[in-house]
Amino acid sequence: MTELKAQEAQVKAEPDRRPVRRNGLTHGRGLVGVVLIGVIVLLGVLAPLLAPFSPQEQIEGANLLGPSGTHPFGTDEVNRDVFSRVLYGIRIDLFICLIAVPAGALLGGLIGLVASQTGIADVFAQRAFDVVLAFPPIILGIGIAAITGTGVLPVVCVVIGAELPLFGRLVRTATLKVRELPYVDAAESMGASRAWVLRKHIVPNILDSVIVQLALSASGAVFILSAMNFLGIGVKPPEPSLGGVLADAMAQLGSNTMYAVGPLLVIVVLVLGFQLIAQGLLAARRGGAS
Amino acid sequence: MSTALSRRTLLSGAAGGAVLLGLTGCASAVDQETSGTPKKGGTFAGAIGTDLVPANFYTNSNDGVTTIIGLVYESLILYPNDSLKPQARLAESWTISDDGLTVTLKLRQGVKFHTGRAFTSEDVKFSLESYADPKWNGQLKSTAAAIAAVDTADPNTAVLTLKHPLGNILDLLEIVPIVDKETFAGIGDGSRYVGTGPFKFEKWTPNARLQFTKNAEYRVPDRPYLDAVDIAVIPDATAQANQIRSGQIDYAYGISNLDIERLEKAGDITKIQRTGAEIQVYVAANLTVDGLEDVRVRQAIAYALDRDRILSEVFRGAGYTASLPWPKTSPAYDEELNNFYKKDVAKAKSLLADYGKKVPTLKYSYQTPSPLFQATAQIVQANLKEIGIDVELDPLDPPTFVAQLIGGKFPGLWTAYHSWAQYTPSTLTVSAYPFNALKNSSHYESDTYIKDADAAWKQIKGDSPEAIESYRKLSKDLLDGAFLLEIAIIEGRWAVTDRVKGISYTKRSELLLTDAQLTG
Amino acid sequence: MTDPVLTIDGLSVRFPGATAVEDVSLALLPDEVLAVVGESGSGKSVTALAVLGLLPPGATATGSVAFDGQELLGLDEEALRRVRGARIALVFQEPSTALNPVERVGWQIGEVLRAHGVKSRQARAERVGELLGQVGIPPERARDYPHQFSGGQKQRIVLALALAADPDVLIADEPTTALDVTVQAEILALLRELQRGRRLAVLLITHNMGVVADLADRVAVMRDGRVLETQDVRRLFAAPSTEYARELLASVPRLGRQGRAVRPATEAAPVFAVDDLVVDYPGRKAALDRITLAVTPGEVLGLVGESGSGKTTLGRVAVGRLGAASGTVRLFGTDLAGLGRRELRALRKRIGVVHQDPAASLDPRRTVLESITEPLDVHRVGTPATRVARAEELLEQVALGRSYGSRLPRELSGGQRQRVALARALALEPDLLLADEPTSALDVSVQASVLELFAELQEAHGFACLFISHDLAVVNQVADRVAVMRNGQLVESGPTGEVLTRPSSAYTRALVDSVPVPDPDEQRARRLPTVLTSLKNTA
Amino acid sequence: MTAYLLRRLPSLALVLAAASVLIFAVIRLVPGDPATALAGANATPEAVEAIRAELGLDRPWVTQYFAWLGGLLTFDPGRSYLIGGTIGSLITESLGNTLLLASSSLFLAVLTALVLGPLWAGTRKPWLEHLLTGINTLAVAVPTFVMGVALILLLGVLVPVLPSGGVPRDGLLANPSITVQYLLLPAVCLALPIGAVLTRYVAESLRTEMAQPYVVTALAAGVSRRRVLLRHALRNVLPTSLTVLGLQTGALLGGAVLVEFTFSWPGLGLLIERAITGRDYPVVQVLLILSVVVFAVLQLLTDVAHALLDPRVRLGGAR
Repeated sequence: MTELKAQEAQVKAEPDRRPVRRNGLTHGRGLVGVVLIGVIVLLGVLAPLLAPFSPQEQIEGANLLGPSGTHPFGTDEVNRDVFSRVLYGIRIDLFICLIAVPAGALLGGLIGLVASQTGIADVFAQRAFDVVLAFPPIILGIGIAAITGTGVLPVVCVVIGAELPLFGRLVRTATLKVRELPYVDAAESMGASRAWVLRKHIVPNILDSVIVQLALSASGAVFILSAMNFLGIGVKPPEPSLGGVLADAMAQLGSNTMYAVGPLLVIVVLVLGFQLIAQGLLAARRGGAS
Repeated sequence: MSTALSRRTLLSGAAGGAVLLGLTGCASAVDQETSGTPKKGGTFAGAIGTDLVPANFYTNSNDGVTTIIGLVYESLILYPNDSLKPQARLAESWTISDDGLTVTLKLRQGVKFHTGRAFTSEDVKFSLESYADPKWNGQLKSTAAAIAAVDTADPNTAVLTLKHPLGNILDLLEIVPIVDKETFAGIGDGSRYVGTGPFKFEKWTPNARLQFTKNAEYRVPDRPYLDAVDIAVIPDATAQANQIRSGQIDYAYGISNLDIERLEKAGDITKIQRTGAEIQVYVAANLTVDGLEDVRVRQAIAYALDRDRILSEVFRGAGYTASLPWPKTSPAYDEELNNFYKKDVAKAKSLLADYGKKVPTLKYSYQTPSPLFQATAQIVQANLKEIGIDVELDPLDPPTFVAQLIGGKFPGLWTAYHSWAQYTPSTLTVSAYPFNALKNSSHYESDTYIKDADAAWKQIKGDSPEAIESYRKLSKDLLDGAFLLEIAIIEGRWAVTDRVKGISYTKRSELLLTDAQLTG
Repeated sequence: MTDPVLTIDGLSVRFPGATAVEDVSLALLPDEVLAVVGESGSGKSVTALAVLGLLPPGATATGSVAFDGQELLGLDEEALRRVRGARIALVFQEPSTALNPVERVGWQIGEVLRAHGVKSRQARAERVGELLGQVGIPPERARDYPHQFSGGQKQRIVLALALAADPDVLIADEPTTALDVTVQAEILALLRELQRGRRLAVLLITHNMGVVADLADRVAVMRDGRVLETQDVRRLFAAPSTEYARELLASVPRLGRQGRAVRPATEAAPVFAVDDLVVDYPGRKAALDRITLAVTPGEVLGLVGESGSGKTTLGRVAVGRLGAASGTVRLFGTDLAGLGRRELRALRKRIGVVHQDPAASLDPRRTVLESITEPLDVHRVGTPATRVARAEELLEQVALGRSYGSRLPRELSGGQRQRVALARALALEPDLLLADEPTSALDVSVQASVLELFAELQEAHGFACLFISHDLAVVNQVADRVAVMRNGQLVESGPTGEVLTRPSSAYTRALVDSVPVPDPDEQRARRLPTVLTSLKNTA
Repeated sequence: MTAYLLRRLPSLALVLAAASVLIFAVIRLVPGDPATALAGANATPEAVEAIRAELGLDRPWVTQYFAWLGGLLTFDPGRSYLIGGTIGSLITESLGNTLLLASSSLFLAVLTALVLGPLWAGTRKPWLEHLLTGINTLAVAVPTFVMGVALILLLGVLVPVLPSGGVPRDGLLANPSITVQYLLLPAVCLALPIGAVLTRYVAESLRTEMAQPYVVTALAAGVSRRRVLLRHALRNVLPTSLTVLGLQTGALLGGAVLVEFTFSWPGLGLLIERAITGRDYPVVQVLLILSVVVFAVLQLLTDVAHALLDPRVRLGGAR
């Protein structure tokens, strides 16, 4: 039994059960992403404490002021403090992400799982995804907003609509891939039922890809929802949203530059942060696999 | 190619276009008018914010249409900007019979359409009939429909027989452009516009530009001075501002008042404030909505509005606050009545106290995308909060907004512009949908209002003392009913560069370039 | 004695956090074949890459590598490039990936010529034709793509590519490992011919002692990054000087040797039987063609054949994963045709399965204990506590110990994983074990211990076994009876000793003859042309 | 290959048919119809009814659908309600602008990917790798419209060297050097995310390829690293990169709407936005079906191109 001794040294003593999520987020890019998102989330959560004004308070005489000590980003066209509006805008954006992305993931994932199990459902789901994917999300957004009117609802719908096929396809292909693996074959050969294989092998093993996609989707969702708010088909005024504040700022570029720069920076940091988290997780998963 | 872009091409291109910046603005401070001889020739380059919608030809509702009508067409008579005293245009003279049922128009002779065909009384008949067709949705179509017949026996005289006296018949003659029957179909699809005006329609490129050339056969000798007019469609206000600043365009219809202020201060442009072509911004209420059925609530709202702030911050002072629709140029204008509602929170609150109940949260609709309505709505929302009324904003896209306006289906309050108060006052109450006494968007029903509106409409002479008295009654009705609360009367602004002289406009904001010249 | 062409002196290669090669010294003489043998992780391939300066980024090499007196370590990229191919060439293990899949093979060989100064397209084309001819590929096939060639042909092309610029030294890294035995025999013959003809010095890296016996003049034994001994090939096989080399040689299963005691054939009803079985894959010719075969209780049936012979397909039929197009399949006496899912599951309870790849056949997220209890969980045998107890008992039986229960598969070595897989397969006390190439991914010494364990367990539990393998020697060691398959057909079957020593069919004979014997003298005596003639007979 | 195409066609037709029904139905769910949109804020109900009759909107949906479908199949999609003119000429006009924008973006993106991809994969300088990674991440992540606003702010307002929107007055063809200036910002904006995704894909695939045995074989035979990277490996990466590009071209349509909106570029994106808000059914329908067709055809084309570039698919898996 020479080999037992020989290999013993290479084997780690402590089992490390959640390496991907942990390793992905504690180093390098993933860590930067977590910090960026953390800061923004904190700004959003603490907005009531941090914001010097109410986001809807119209301050008398403060029409389109430039940046100053009292108004770090200046004031807007109806005399509100842009800084406070940006802080509160983070909340609504994150809130939509928090609702829509998991919803899209769950729905898409379920459809993907069902599709991977039966041939007819698969063909149907694939074509349906094709059709949905053929419409750019922004056009979808304009269309849905025309039906439902502006508001949070169409934004949530569009984000879900955009994410759903992504998760559906991801889960489907990942499931089909995992199903071909010998350990699933082994389980089936020993008489395990479909449900057993799905629950015990497939779902746990595709979870990592789903989590990476969650981070990517969050980034994409911030894009879509701020674009819709930017186009004026999202959150209704006077509720502040990042895209909405940016859109309002577009008309005032000449008067107050910071008005646009504030929301712009936050959006960039958000999408970038989620993107970095996704990259970190992905790198960790690849590292873990090799 | 894009990447191989050399520094030189970039710079030369810049000199040709974008980076001229303030150069033209600085160089053209010479006052051309003193030099005597007008400068001829040149292409007038301008920009408008909304493109032509051919089906809206008679509705006066967008920049494309008003530009075409102003340049290509002429009406029978013309009001000066500051009054309702008709001037000759295609009609040399006109008489209204004492019973008010016959209007005789002597037409100008020797006028030719751009096709070369002579203008006759047949064209008057055709133009008025077209205007009355409901599918064209002309604002005064009820007035036009009240014309029983047009006698065209003499090609140089048109005799209109009316079903009943029409106090605003001259408004109609001022508004209706005289169109060419033979090419009329071209108007519907935007392919051909033939009129008798100073410029010929050349070409429309949807979403991009309108092009016109000089009509060398124009009835006024030596006019127009310009060789051609080229109007670009630039929906983005900032882009328009940048283009006029860099001298790429000389005229901009769609820059925000704020940008106009800024550019004017920098010496890049001058503004043309269209007094006489006023529009009104208002808040109106749907009386079938819970809470708004009570006049005290509506009056409370009227007292809560901070009209001064909206005028100065949103519209940058382009106009004056108002309680009634009539502009200062209107015979119905009455300063005292116009100042009836002033911001008075205490009074508003006491009215609400009289009402006794809590006003439920009101929906407040406005049309998107419009930064001005959005800002107005948000200020109004803050104003109403002050007196304890909660309001939820309800931005709607244009078709939905219009559908609700026409159907009277707004779920609460709404804000929009209206127009037509710069004409004979009765024109407003019989035509503008929000005001229509018989059936309006507010579902306001009042026998007195119906009676007074009808009486005003049927005045034979629109500016007689009796007429003025009838307008006063109408004004009282409006203030008492408080279903439509005026905020301000807005005089729209155009931005032009200093090298442009002689631009004018009609009461419908149609662009007139008959006397315009490009100096410098 | 002549001077060595290639001298490796005190070479060490370090990766971040690990040392792959430590203080290796080797000298390759002109016109000789020096074999470097060792198991996986011994550092033999890394040594080869280090010689050509092709180590992956992050690895550092120290010591000295001299070619013809010129130091290669630390040479700049361009100078190294001129050495590569022109002086020292490399042939790789996997012919299917060693060629660029989207380029014509002629172009790929041409690229080497171009890199070494053959400018004219015409000249290159001519030379490519010549080279292909030398390795036995028709020159006109230069315009074909790699996927249009068989595995053996690809390896020939790789050889032509490596030798295009006329090198003095050829480093052959496991040149025949991925090939079927009969093809391996041809490539070995070709290698020998080329080596002789060109007077090449060959550094042959392999784990296969038979190949060593066939080709090598001298042998260096490596382990854990070090060279343990360097010997003349005959001396090594006769009298290895280190314990490790002795163990290694002892682990190699041999054909002629008697495997196990032949059990008397029982008359009991077979646990698994197919009769006139035909299986189709859509769009292809029959995967299995009229097979009749049976496994009796307690018997180990070895199923041998080259790739594409249909042996794995038959394995899938056995567990009810594939249906028959015609013929019958009986499992424990029950006809599988028309069985419902539930009945099938009940039958599967009596089968254990061990897969080829121990790395992939265990769910990476489940602990060893969870993996072993899975069959018990699936069939709801006992309580959770008794299942754990049973799993721990099994762990003891496969010589791992209960402490391994909490580990994850990636914390185990290949051999350990295969033991876990074996434990899992035995959890339900199956009557039939299906073992599909259970040791082919393992090193020889590990393979030996796993086979030993398998024999012990089979003895103890008495299960019948369908043992699928391409390795005749392994089958010889474990099986009572052997069935030989080729192209979906059963060539012959019978008692192991009989079939593998006195085959009745020409194909089986060719197979047996192609297996290189790990004994230099015997191998050199029996190798070609015997093999070639027997092959021709089967064609 | 022909058989492959034939196999794909039925599912393509199915997707298009489903999409056409979906588009037609959904558009009619939208409150407010073209008549109200046309009538404007001062209209009366009678006028709206008159317009509705004029446009044929009072006919049953099924009749309208088949009339539309018939028009589509005979390449006569009808006239725009709102804008006037035939849809054909309207789309041609906008299509030209969008095509110019899209093709310049695509060109920029592909060029970037082909230059930076190999550089990124091939570099052994850590600082360069980090720099490229950083830029790439930023370019992938930042939404087009945010980038647009930033570019306008920077180059149009703060340091005004480029026009911040619109098209040159004399059309796009009159003066190329001016057109380029107008085109530059929107094209860069649209190209950035696509170029970034493509660059990353090319770089990562190249890195994977560079670890393949055939690369080691070529290197060991003395072919230079540079040539292996730029010729052998790149050639392997191309087929799948093309598929990625195909998918990105689909995303280009969506990006174009935002970019055209941000830069007032009068292309299909602005047209569809205007048509939807104006309930211009004929235009919306045709544009949506067009985008589905373009997307589907692009998928098909990339698959075909993929097959053509990969001899394993092209010649079949003979072995």
